[in-house]
Amino acid sequence: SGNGGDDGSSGDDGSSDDDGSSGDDGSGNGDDERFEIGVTMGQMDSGLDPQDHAETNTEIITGQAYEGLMDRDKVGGIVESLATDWERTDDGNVRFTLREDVSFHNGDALTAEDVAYSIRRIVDDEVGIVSPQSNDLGVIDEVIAGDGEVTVDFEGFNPIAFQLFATNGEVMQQSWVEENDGNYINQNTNGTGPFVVTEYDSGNEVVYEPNDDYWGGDVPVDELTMGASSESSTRVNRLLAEETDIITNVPPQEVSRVEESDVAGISSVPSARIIFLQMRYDVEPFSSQQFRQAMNYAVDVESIIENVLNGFGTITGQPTLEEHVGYNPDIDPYPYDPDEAERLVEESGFAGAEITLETPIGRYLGDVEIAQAAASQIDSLSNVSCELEQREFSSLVQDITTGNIEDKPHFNLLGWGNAEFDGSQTITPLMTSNGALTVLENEELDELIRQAENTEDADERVEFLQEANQLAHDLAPWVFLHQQFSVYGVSNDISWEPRSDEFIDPDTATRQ
Amino acid sequence: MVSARVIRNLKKEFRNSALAKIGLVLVISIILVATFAPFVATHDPTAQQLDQSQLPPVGFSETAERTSSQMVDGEIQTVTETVEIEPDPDHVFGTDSLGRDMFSRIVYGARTSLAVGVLGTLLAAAVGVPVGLLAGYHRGTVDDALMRVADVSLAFPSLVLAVALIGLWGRAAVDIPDPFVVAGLAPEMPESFVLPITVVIVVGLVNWVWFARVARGEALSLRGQEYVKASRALGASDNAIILRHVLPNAITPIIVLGTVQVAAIILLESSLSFLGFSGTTLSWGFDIAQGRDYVSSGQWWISSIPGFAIMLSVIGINLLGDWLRDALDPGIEGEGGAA
Amino acid sequence: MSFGRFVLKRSLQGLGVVWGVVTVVFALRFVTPGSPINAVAPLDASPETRQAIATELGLDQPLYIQYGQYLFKLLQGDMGFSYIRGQEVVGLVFGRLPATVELALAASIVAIALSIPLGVLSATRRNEPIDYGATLLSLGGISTPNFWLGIMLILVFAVEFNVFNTSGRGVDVGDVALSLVGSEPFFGTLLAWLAYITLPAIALGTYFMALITRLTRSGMLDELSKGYVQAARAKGLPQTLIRYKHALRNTLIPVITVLGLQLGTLIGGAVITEAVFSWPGLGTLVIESINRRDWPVLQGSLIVIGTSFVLVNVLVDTVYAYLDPQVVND
Amino acid sequence: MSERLQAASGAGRGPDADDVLSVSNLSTRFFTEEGQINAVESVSFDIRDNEILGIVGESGSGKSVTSLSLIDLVESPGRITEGEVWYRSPDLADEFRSNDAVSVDGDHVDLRTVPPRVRRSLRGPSFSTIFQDPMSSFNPSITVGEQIAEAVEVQRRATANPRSTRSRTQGYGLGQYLLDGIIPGRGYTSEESMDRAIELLEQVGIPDPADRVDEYPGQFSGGMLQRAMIAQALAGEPDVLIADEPTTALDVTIQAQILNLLREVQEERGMSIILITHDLGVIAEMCDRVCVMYAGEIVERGTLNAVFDDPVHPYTEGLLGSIPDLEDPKPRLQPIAGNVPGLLDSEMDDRCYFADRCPNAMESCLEKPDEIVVDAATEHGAKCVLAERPYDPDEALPADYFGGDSE
Amino acid sequence: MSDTNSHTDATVDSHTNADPGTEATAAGEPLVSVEGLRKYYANEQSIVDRVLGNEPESVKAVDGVSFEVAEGETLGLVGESGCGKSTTGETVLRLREATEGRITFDGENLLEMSDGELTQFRKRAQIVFQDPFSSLDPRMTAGDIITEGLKIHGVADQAERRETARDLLERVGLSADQIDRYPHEFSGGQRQRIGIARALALDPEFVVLDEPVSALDVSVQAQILNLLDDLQDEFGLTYLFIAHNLSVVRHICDRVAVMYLGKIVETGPVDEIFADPAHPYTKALLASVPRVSTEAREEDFATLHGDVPSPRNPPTGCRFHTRCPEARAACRESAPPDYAVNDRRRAKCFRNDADHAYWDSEPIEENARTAGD
Ligand SMILES: Nc1ncnc2c1ncn2[C@@H]1O[C@H](COP(=O)(O)OP(=O)(O)OP(=O)(O)O)[C@@H](O)[C@H]1O
Ligand SMILES: Nc1ncnc2c1ncn2[C@@H]1O[C@H](COP(=O)(O)OP(=O)(O)OP(=O)(O)O)[C@@H](O)[C@H]1O
Ligand SMILES: [Mg+2]
Ligand SMILES: [Mg+2]
Repeated sequence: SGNGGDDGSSGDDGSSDDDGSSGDDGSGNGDDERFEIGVTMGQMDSGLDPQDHAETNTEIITGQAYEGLMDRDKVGGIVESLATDWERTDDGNVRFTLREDVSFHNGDALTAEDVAYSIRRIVDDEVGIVSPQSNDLGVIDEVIAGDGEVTVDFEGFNPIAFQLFATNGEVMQQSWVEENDGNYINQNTNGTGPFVVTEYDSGNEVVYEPNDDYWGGDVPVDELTMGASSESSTRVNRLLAEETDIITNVPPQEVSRVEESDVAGISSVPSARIIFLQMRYDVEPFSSQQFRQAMNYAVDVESIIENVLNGFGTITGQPTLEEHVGYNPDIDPYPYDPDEAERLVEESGFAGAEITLETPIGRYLGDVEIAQAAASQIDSLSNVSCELEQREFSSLVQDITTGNIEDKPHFNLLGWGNAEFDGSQTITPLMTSNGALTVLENEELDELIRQAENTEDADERVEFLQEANQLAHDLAPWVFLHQQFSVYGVSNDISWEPRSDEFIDPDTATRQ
Repeated sequence: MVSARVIRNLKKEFRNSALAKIGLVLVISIILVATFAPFVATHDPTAQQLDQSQLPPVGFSETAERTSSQMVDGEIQTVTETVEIEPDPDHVFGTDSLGRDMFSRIVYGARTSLAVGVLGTLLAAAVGVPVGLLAGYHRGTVDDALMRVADVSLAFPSLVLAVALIGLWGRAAVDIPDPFVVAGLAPEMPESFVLPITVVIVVGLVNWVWFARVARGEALSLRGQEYVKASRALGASDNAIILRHVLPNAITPIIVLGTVQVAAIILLESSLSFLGFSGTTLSWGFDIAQGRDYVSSGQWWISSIPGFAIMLSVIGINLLGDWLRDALDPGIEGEGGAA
Repeated sequence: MSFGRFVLKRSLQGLGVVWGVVTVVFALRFVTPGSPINAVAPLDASPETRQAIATELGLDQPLYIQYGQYLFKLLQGDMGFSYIRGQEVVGLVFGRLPATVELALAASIVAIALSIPLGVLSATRRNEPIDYGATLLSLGGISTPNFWLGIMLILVFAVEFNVFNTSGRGVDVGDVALSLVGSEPFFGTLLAWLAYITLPAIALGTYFMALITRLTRSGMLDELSKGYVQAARAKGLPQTLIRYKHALRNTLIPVITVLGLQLGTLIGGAVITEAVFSWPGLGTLVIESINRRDWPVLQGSLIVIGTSFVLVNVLVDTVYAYLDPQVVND
Repeated sequence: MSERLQAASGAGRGPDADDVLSVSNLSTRFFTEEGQINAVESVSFDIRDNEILGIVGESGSGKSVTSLSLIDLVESPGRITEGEVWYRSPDLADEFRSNDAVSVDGDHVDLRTVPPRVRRSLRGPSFSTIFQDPMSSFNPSITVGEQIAEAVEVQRRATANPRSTRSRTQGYGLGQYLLDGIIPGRGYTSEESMDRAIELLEQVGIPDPADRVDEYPGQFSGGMLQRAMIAQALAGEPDVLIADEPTTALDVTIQAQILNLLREVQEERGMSIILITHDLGVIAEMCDRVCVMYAGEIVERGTLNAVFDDPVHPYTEGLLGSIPDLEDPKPRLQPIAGNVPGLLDSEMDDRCYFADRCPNAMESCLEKPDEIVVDAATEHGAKCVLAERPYDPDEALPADYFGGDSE
Repeated sequence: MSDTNSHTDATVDSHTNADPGTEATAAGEPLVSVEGLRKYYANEQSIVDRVLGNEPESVKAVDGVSFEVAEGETLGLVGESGCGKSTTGETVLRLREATEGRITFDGENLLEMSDGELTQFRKRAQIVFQDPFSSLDPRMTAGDIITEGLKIHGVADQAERRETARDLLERVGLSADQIDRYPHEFSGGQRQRIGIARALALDPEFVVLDEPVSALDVSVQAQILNLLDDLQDEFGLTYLFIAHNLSVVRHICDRVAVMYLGKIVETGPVDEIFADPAHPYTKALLASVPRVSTEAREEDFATLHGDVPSPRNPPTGCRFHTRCPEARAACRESAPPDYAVNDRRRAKCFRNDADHAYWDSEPIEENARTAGD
């Protein structure tokens, strides 16, 4: 890139041409400036190993350099990536045909062995690391590397195998992984993706340059910088001061400031994240279905969306989002009806209950404020009093994810991102008896899900899921709140459309 | 313990120093406001009125751009409208993002700040003063050990240590029933006051060493005083001497340090709650953190007003401390206090 | 005692304190509620990982052996491994240290450069307008929470007037120094650096400026009332020399001691300032580590912070002893 | 000779030619919050060539303030409210003769009327001072040699520069100081002044002066510091040396050394010394003439023999009677009853201030006595009615007249 | 309590006895007897010092002091600042722990007393300090200060104690109305009186007076000296009077001990010592005092040369040899023993031994000249 001043300006040996704006760009298509993109998120990654993490931010940062077999488009549709073709074999396994001529950043060609190794590294604790993503690809018996293809043998039938692979399963190079230790792998990349990491300042900033040999063709960006700022106002300020180009989670009250500014605008998209209040079915007063329903009537979700989120959200009434497989269009959200709520509380026999809502701080858009609003609305029922406890997300999540339901909070706010776009990926972990995060044990619901998982007929599966959603609505293990919108601030210098799965793909940005 | 001379000096300093007057007025107001918060506050500080959110303080009307969005055919459409927001005289300091009354939050925030400041200081003093006095009076190994502990303790910045300890121990808070509300005098106010007890404990633990150092230094110099020797010659035991002679004569710098510490701890508490390491939401630091996201969008009052509240109360306490120091330690300005 | 001996003694004492710091930090792991493994392993670690970590760290060993191992590794420059970030703690902590040092230095230099003349002026022009001004200013300075000041500075200077950067650390002093010899334009780099560092340095430095002003003022008043000042006047020494050579010098000695002790406050202040300005220093690392329960990193950071404190104080004492030999025999 | 006494005691009279310094009616007050303190009240005396004048009195009688007033070092809240300080300096007299604002009398100039900066420029080269506590009079963080060299430098620069420029900034401003700080090898003091400092230390009997110049005051013993202080005072080659209790902080053996040194120095250089002390023994050993101060006033004066052998004022008598005599141990001392009064203006009646402690107080003591000449030949004067007439028991004030609180 | 006011010289006999405790004379048995008392102040040694092998520096404040005080007499202890007078005084009362030596009080070994015995001893021996400012607790009233001892020992009830305090105030020349005043409301001399009243409250037999008048003005000093004299008569007190002012010592003491650098160099009756000092140091000390009389004028002080050496590192041999105008080479080599000058006086100087090798050794030249030259 940086071979400045070798044309035209002959005969000056002093290298001091400080006027760097003369056409010296090597890329040669008439552009006179480098195209640099800065992205500012809420938090940085926790290491660059794409298989050794489980949060969105790391996924975004590593996802610039690593790719999986399949990918998604802006609205969640499945598209090809390292695999050009995929099919179900007769025995229910899936087979991927690999793209040819893909090479890693170090120049080595991608092999089927690499892919197989990567999958094993994720799902098999014996291979490489113990990956926190081991459940994300389903239960896999065996991975077979063929000639230009890879076959994955699931235990039983996996109806959402392709959804899983479209979201998860970054591919790494076996030899590179084996030659380097964790410390190195977490600070360097060697993927196949559009960007190559050039500078890694842990927790602060990652700088990329385009991968010149990218199979997807020329990457239009000359330099990509990913940084983070946990304060939304800081992100907005950075955007408006033109220090960065894309920022995540613009808070509602800042939207107009961004919109009104000359330098940036708002780009938002309904995300795959649903926000709700979990109620544990096994403790009083939440053991009563009436009481749980009462809570749903007590919270004025519409008002919260309008006032706290400035409308950046849609009300929900079931665990599955509208865009996702299994959504039941017949379910209406609970209306706001405090009288009905009081009546149901009375009926439940838990009048006078005192409950505490636990909420994470700053994890979801407006989480504390939403929780405060919800708690105070519940509190204003004449026969329930509700307090709020704010907790650091990591410690709250530690409680939520403990294996034992007895150790979980009674009543807490949580958000769930379903990157697979499939209803089962929400209901299974969050509402079925064996779900890692469940607050409910209901045989009927378990059975519906089990049936959905076992049917090989996609339509039938949707029906089971819709039924499950109806049941979930009625059982009301949650106070159904809303679907979150991803609100991005985007500099006017670029044109970029956000994705609904919260992944950021600056390689699709263009200069404006 | 408070001799006539001390009182005279206090009065004299007070008469001559406008700053001392300001300080006293500020501190007394804060104490009154904090104590009688349920009567001073106009609203329940935690009660939300979402449709009344972000009202500016009285005297400031706001022209704000409000953008809202709607889903139209799966597309998000944003609408920006310019709204004129008039302050509501019912909310003198305006309301925050959830429509809670800022004035009442400031009033209750004073309670938290003061409670943490005073309790934390008392705790720190309760630990530090005896240790310091004993070490300074007896010297030797006890003293050596104390000084080493103090060295180590000083090596950790108090904010960092506090953050780490609270991070470790969690953010426990205790609910203390508000006697006024319980007695039915202010029924619409919160029934209990949330005291972030971990913060109090941590802040006390983090700051005890300052008291220990000062108490030790005083004890060290007082133990050589002839009246201490005289007392020993009369047959007084060491503990009696510490109680009767050393402590009373060391009390002045300890009190002065105490006021400084209250101020420092109020600042520390606000830093902690700003960073989210507190157990209560009724805190100025917390409000600043909450309002921070609104500063640049025009709702400056949500975080400015609590900031001023901190500043004023800390200024008040510092002025009080200066006054006490000047009055109780007349050596500083070179004018002898002796008659 | 000779100067060399004094330095040796003071260094050994410092080493003792560092040892204390390490011990306290080690103990932190055991006062954490829950198993010490929680302090090391990531939240979602599988039982196998936990076991592996436990064995690796020797958590199944008696405490004193663990402690010994910890010390031993530390001596070899090994502060452990962050399972949450998948990195060596040493790299992480020392990667962040320069940013904090840069910020703290910038803040103290500005604070000292402004406050000492102000304090002297205020003391020598006692009860004149400049004294009242300085007194009020310093009173405000020590009473303003620095995070709030930071927010207000960003609002005014970065958002409204857009003269400084809102946050981050785009350019560091190293870049500025390099630009002197390299191809980057020096002034451009310098300006860019200033655009980043000015606001955080002011936010962090204000408290110190105020504090030193107060200390200098009262110290000067104190010194100016002493016998040697009267004696210096009586021997006809020029005012300037009396103030600066005699009184200020003696004022600075306690001021520097206090500053050494207040270094902790400076670092504490840096933590929160970094949080406000997204400054990628140790402070943000500490907060991140606590929020993510990344104890190995937290421990490493605390050790580095504690050690720097001790180091600076040993240095201060050494400089003193050099300037004023009486200290050596004290 | 009797005019002398008159001149010194009377107001507004000009000084004599051999007076190096002549003070008349000097009053210094402190305006404190408790009220006005009359620390020095209408004090007049003169100091001649080549003599040692002693000022003696109990603690708080105003000795130090008197000496500070001479060199214009009284600080706020104190102020010289009245009086003249005539200093003999033909140079100054010439310079200001034509200036209406400045009183000039022959070779003498009234320092109270010259501009402050001129007064300031006299410190060091004209008047030097030795303070009571050598430990606190040296800056603990600067070497002894450097501090003496500074005094040498003041003198050097004073002789090198014309008075007009020197007095403006004393030849040294902040800019200069900063410049000297930045440029290495520069400073206020020079090599030569340091050499001179070594010489001076040698003269006052400090062993190994070349090594000791680089030591800090803390490394000197009290006696050596007092010597160093004398060396510093001599650096300016002053006309008048004011020694304010130069030996009070020292042990007798060291005190004897210092007193010897002062005496030698005085003889060698022919300067005039004002020796302030509360030790009558020191006065007796050292002084030619003596002034006894009580409550801000000079209550008795005269040649040493006159005052010590024939004291008139009961206060002087009392002082002498309070001292246990080494040669002749008396079974019982004859002390003065009561305590030294505070000098608060509001508490001082217009009477002889000593009346409340005086064993011979009479009704006429309720009026303020003027100074009365006892014996003109010995310049002996006293502010006491007993100088004129003997004590009359009939006129005695009743014992509890002053409230009886005085034991 | 004895009412003998025997300012007698007869007491000194016992001094020459090897064991003064057992063989007391009838005229005045030694109430206090001190033998070979040493008090070293060791520098605090931290671990680091020990690691570095830094030598513990000790100040030999009192280095082998023996004397005794007979009942009813006043023994003066004089010497220059820092020579160890206060240390001696305080160690004798066990306010500081002796490093070595033997102190007997009324026949009992003070250093071996149990806590209970010590408490009893405290009632019988008291101390008055030099500094009238620091010796009174500024936060207590005169009454509280005076009755503190009574309270500690549980003597009498509150009202009686107050009565005692009023009584004592009157005795020391203050007014009983001043009982509720704070120290700062008194002048220096008045404070010193309160300090004396405090010491007398427990009705002691022995009082250490540590420079009780040196901070006072001459006129007040004389008042206090008179008071002390009166009180001794009235209460039959025994005094150890510490001073550096020789004229005061001469005035009030019966016998005097002259200290130099932690050692007593000469003891004897006051008149004899002042008339004819047997130790060169005593002589020099006397010569240094400026006389008030006008006759002595003009003759130069016969002053000593140099400063008092540091007690951290005292000179070998006779400690005075570095300043002694009479010093000879022999003084450097060995420390002179306690020579009996006559049956009442002793002095640590070879000049009292006519046969000593001293007389044949070389004088130390530089000491001969007086200082100030
Ligand atoms: N700065 C001051 N402010 C108020 N009063 C003062 C000040 N300096 C001195 N005085 C008063 O002036 C009077 C005379 O004091 P001065 O120091 O001259 O006494 P002195 O004779 O030198 O006593 P000493 O022997 O104690 O040195 C005292 O009553 C003292 O209280
Ligand atoms: N607590 C202590 N620690 C160390 N050294 C001490 C201590 N107290 C006294 N000294 C030293 O012991 C020596 C004798 O001190 P002491 O107070 O007994 O002398 P002094 O004769 O009473 O002197 P002064 O006349 O000044 O009161 C001095 O050198 C002193 O510095
Ligand atoms: Mg004086
Ligand atoms: Mg003493």
